[in-house]
Amino acid sequence: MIDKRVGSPADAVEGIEDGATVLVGGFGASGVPVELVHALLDRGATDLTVVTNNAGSGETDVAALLRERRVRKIVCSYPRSAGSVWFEERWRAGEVELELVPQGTLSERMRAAAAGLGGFFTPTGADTRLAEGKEVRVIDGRRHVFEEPLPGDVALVKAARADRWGNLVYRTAARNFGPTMAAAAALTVVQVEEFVELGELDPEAIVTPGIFVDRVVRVAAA
Amino acid sequence: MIDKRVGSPADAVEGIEDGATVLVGGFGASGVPVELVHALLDRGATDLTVVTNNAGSGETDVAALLRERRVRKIVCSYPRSAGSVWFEERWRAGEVELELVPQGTLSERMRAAAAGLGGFFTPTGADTRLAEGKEVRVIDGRRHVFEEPLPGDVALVKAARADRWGNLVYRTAARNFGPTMAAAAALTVVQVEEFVELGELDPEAIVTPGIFVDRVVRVAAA
Amino acid sequence: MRLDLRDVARRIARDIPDGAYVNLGIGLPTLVADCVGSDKEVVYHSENGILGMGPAPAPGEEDPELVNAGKQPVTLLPGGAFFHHTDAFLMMRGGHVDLTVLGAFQVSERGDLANWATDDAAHPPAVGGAMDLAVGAKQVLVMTTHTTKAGEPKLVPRCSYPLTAAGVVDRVYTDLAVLDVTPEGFLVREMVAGLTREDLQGATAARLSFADDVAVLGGV
Amino acid sequence: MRLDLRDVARRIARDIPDGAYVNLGIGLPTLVADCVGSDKEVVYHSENGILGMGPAPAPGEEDPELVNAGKQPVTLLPGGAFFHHTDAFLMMRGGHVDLTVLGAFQVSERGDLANWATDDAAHPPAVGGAMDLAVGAKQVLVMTTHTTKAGEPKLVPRCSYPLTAAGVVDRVYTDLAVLDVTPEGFLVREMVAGLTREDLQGATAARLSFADDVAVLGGV
Repeated sequence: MIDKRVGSPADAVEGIEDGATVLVGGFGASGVPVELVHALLDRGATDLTVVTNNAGSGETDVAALLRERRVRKIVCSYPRSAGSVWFEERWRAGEVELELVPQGTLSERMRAAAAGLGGFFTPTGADTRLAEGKEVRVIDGRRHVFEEPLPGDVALVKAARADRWGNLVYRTAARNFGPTMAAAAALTVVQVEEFVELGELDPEAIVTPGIFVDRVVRVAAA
Repeated sequence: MIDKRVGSPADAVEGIEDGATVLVGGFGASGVPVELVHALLDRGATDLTVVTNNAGSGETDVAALLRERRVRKIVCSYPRSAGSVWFEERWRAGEVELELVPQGTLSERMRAAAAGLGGFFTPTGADTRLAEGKEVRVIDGRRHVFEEPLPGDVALVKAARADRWGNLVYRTAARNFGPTMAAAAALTVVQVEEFVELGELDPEAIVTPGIFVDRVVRVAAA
Repeated sequence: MRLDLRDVARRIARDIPDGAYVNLGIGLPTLVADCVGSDKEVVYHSENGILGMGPAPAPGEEDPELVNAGKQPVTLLPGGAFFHHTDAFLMMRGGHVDLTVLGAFQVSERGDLANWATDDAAHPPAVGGAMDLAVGAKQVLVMTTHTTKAGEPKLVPRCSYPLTAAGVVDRVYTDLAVLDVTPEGFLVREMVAGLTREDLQGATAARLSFADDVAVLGGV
Repeated sequence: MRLDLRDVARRIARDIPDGAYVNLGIGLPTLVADCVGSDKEVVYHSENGILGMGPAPAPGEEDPELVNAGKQPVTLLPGGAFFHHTDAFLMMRGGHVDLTVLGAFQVSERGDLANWATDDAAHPPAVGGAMDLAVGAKQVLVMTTHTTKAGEPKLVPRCSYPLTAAGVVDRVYTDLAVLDVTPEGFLVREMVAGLTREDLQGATAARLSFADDVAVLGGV
């Protein structure tokens, strides 16, 4: 019998090792798996590579990981925001490495990993400094940059509802990176607001099928 | 005001020219836009390149296009089935060119076109005759084949319901190639069983957003 | 003499066709949405997975998850849809968004756009979806002041700031003029009343050409 | 002495773990689903966009759109989901499907699989999803008769038929034996009672090794 539900965020992040590459969902404050990131913090995992669109804000989630010096490297598109104090502090001190990736390329690279591709050519970034050192190929008269897949050891994702197979639906724009990250990691851990019975989710409307999900944990909505 | 609804299959295929590359949805008999293909046949368009998973069966849809000698080339993964009589006849006579593509590569190539990519590397097909003449690159110790995007001039798709913006939902496994083809063509034409009012489709459950759709026509369910 | 930026937004709104799928960049360009007349049905796209984005919600009605690219609360119109980030960017990168309006630090006469980095070493670089949009949208419109606050021209022969994308800008709307990017460089289509061609050229580092029928760019 | 193919299916079913995501190839392999015990919850995947595929519907209950890869009517179990073709193949190609069972014309001692083309010039070639599955599934199991109807060995040093994929097969289940593909070639794990090692080698073109504890492969 399949039952991917676990009892607590601590159980959900069990086994995540130092040095892991962790995909963290969210766009600004929308769709961030805050409780899972805090469980990872409590677990003590360090030397992490964190792939996430922003770099945290204030004192919570990714910002807390940075504050506590758990992050070796951040791969993201937009680390600078109101409140990205801890990222800026660690970055200025040279304590965290930054790989800046155009947002669509970031998402597409994770999808390439999910899809088993060896990489792709995209015109995004061509002739810019973000393509420095990358292979360039002219395709149909347009300059393209070669981009590599970006897999995670772990994905931390926030969804709205899950069943015991790990099927997921999301809520409004909190969906953002969730479905792609869930598919791109070896271990996918999801926090949801509600568990539902198997068969309750409309099979036409399941956004992330359970095949991509390893553990789900319920966290009361804020 | 946006209203993508048209009155008849003939109106829906208006403007499709000889020589067009036409993506035709469906997997076996599931999800085939039969009435749109027949409208294309009635329109008289010829010298077509047809991209579709199978190559028609019996006397309807793609088989009818083949019978009437409207197809110059078929790009597909599985042209041989019970009833693929017209394809086999035209193929044996050398009257239709066949580009055989692994099914996942077929779908991924259309998605690459939809996503504006210049191509991708995949291990599927490496060391097989379907990779003959293609660029091979060893990535992470594994041989990969370079595959090009596969865009359509037109996509013919079958869905279940649409609103006037062209938002679509599908029915069970009839979804198959529809969402990818809808996104991969310059002109996307969809037949549905039912029109609904704007706002009636659940925004969390829309499968193909209207941005990918140009025309929708209602065809009574068989 | 210079237009108010809201007037620039109004001018841009006039060029947005009924039925267009539009992505407005963060900052200034978001002013455009308020200026599109109710006679047009325009579908707004947001990079975080929204089509059919509506205006800001009434106070107290905000959904903290339902935000736009600038992380401001928004709403969803009937007909709108949610989808995941990779699909949102497929729309942007694959030529499905008809039109984008972006801010700029500099635009070159070849249509190069610089709008993401100024090499301010005190702050980390951040690019977001700027490169994806600039490369992928069918039409790239730029909304900007004609010069910087310090009076430096923003329309230049060649960008000195890091590029967002090369050769992508179709049209520039400033507080002084509307200019098309053509194979021969900037072509002035409209300019504000009371400004001479020499004045405009004086505020522009790139060489300007002028259409035969330069129109008056005015507040609306 | 040779096992019935249904017994081969039963033997394969024993190796499918509870909770596995499984794609069964067209033809013979579909027999396996009927043999998986109700003590296990196995999620079946179909290339046309189904997870949680259930058995054939009762007569008269067929939905012509709801078919499996072989185009036979199927059902959906509670917990099942529909998705589009590209996502279905992302699952297959991206290593998300735990296990596939495929038929074969030939398997080589290096794990090469030939199961899509026999160079029969009278019929057009057809590949379907065979290459995607063979390359992408985490575990590739082959279900086949040990020899062709004409008695020709199907386990060979090197495939003479066109390859589906190179070096992908993990284990082969035939009506005579269960063999692992190892860096040293085929290693016999189980064989039917009443067959000598020499008999089995005689029916096999590739050189066989034998495990220390070769078990009896029997009807279940």
